[in-house]
Amino acid sequence: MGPSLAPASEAIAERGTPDAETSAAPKAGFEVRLANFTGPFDLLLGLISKHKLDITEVALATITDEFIKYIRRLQELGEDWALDEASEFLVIAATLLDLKAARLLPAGEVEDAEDIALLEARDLLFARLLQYKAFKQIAGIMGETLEQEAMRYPRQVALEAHFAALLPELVWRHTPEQFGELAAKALKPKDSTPEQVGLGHLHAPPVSVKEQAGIIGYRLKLGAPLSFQTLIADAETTLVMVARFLALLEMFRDRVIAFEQPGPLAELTVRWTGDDAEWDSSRLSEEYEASINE
Amino acid sequence: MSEEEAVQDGLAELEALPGGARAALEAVLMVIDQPATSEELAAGLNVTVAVVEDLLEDLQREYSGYTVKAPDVDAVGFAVASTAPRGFELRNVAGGWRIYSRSDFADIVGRFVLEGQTTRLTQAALETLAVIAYRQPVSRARVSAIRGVNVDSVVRTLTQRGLIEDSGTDPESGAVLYRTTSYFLERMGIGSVAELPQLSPHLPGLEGIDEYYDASRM
Amino acid sequence: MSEEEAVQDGLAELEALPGGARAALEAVLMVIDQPATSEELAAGLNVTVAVVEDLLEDLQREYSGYTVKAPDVDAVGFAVASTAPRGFELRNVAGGWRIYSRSDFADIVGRFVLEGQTTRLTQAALETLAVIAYRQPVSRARVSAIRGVNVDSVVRTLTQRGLIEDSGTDPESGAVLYRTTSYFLERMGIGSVAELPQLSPHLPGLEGIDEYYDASRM
Repeated sequence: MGPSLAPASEAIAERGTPDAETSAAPKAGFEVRLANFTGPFDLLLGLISKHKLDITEVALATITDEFIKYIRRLQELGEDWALDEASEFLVIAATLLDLKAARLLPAGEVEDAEDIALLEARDLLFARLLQYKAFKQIAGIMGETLEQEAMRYPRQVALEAHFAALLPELVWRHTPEQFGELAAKALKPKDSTPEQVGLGHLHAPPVSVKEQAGIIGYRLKLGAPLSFQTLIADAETTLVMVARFLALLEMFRDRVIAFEQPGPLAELTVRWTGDDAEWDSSRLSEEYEASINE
Repeated sequence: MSEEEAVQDGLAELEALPGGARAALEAVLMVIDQPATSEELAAGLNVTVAVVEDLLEDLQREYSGYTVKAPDVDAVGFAVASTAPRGFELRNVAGGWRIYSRSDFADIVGRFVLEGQTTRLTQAALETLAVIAYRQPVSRARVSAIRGVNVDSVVRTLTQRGLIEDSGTDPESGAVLYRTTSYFLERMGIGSVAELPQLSPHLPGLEGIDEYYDASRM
Repeated sequence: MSEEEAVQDGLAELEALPGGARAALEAVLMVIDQPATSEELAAGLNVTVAVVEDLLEDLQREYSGYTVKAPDVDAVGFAVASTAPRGFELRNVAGGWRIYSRSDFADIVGRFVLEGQTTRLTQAALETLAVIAYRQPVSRARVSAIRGVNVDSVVRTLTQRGLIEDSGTDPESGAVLYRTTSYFLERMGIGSVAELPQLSPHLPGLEGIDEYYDASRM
């Protein structure tokens, strides 16, 4: 999510007057408060309180249609939603629909995995909704406190001149150039603090099949047949092992090696059969490069 | 001279001044521009923390309009009787003491002090601030999961307002963690986040919700 | 209602507040940074200049430790008796009124002030100064937006250090604008801000930086 998407959530929140407690939701209906909800949970709570319902599955089933109607209306109004925000609403709408469809009456035994998943989805939704409700109430209290406190003004007057004069002379070590550099750094638009957690570390570094084929080829060309075990003995990761296996398949197709295996699950021995001078691992097909590296 | 004696001396010295130690403390309170702890005040006045804290409470009561007669300072010959509250109050906020105008005069004072007053926070900002206050240190992703919406821009606004700040990164995910600032405590008029209203009464039977969340969302 | 009556009403209104008009005046005096004239105070309190001047003298005497009994405010039922001077005093300097720490305590206050001071600017202060130097005249809100954090207290420090100063208010927002001082130029060893090094032109969109911030944050 780039910074360009971000302001929309604020815009939605700020367009209307901040709504007070949901429990005191105005009778006017949710149409007039279209833009006042600060998120899907807020909307859901708003709808539940509008119908004076408890937060139960009945409530969820009852308001599902309204929730979805709300999203449609926003679309019709041409509300320019940030993608990630819309998706939050949609995820919840989808969950609501699921719950409604299932009628959620676990009257008998829970029968299959799907039912269990649905129950979990319902419980999770309730839990999140209740937690959000608690924070919303707390936010209301905090808002009142902040407002009360804003009525007190702290004394923060500038130091009287004769005390200011006592202050030790500042140590100043910056040349204009250094100061300029400092300014450049301070004025540079912040790379708006990483918007997402890097996933790079979750992927193993790329392993090239060609490279591994080169290694295998070099070893086999020395003459002696080698067992597959020997060929992968120095592989540091599973990925390297897989790459070497794929390389062997490739090389077999190129008819530069031959396999020998006395019986099922017995040791696999690999022997060089190719022309030493002509074969080069770079001639291998590209087939595996893409899939292994990405 | 032992340290104790030195501090005694410090008090004696102050009491010799017109108005005594109380007035000296008041004089210092006049020049601080952010809350000062009783330790800082004690060090500045060269008296013990206990003495300063007595004096602070004494002043606090007096400003609020109670009749005060401080026994310690009686010795140097003055008595204070005040029945009307002053226009200002002394408060212990965000871990420090500071003078504030009394809230009764907010409208009048507001005509003179244009700056420093923050505009009202939006509902979105308040909710985000609440989640951060109770879950700190916390990542944006986590706050976002609780609120159900993206909170990036609201977090930026709150940071700019000085209400929250970066408190390092999560060792596991590398995500930036946020916490509330002492300015937040000041604006809330409390000494520490422990003084925030309890969340549990608003969260019936959801003690285990954190784990639930963490397992399923994060 | 004549103007006289309106002003009378203003006084009645103030007297209804806890501590009355005196406390209201005190509240204002305690938090204003710049000395205020009796005219300004009268206008803010919605009373006549004569009333404000009476109250000012009354407070001044009280702070200095005389026994005071204000006849005007007696009506609403409070009496003030104070024999010890306070740690602060109300002074009329260059036509304006402001509360200062009492000069008797100058040594103690001076010691306290020095204790918390360092001789170096923090990184935050330096960066804020840099932004102000290159963007002057500029409001705190603007600097805050550029730096992404609240800069109120840093700006106060820089002002106190004489490196920046108030340069009037923004006609649109009414916010105070800041600029660097000649002391700043002196410390930098340059003759004018034009001599500050040019910011490297390849710095991404320094020209467009205003739009960047305005669009996304303000």
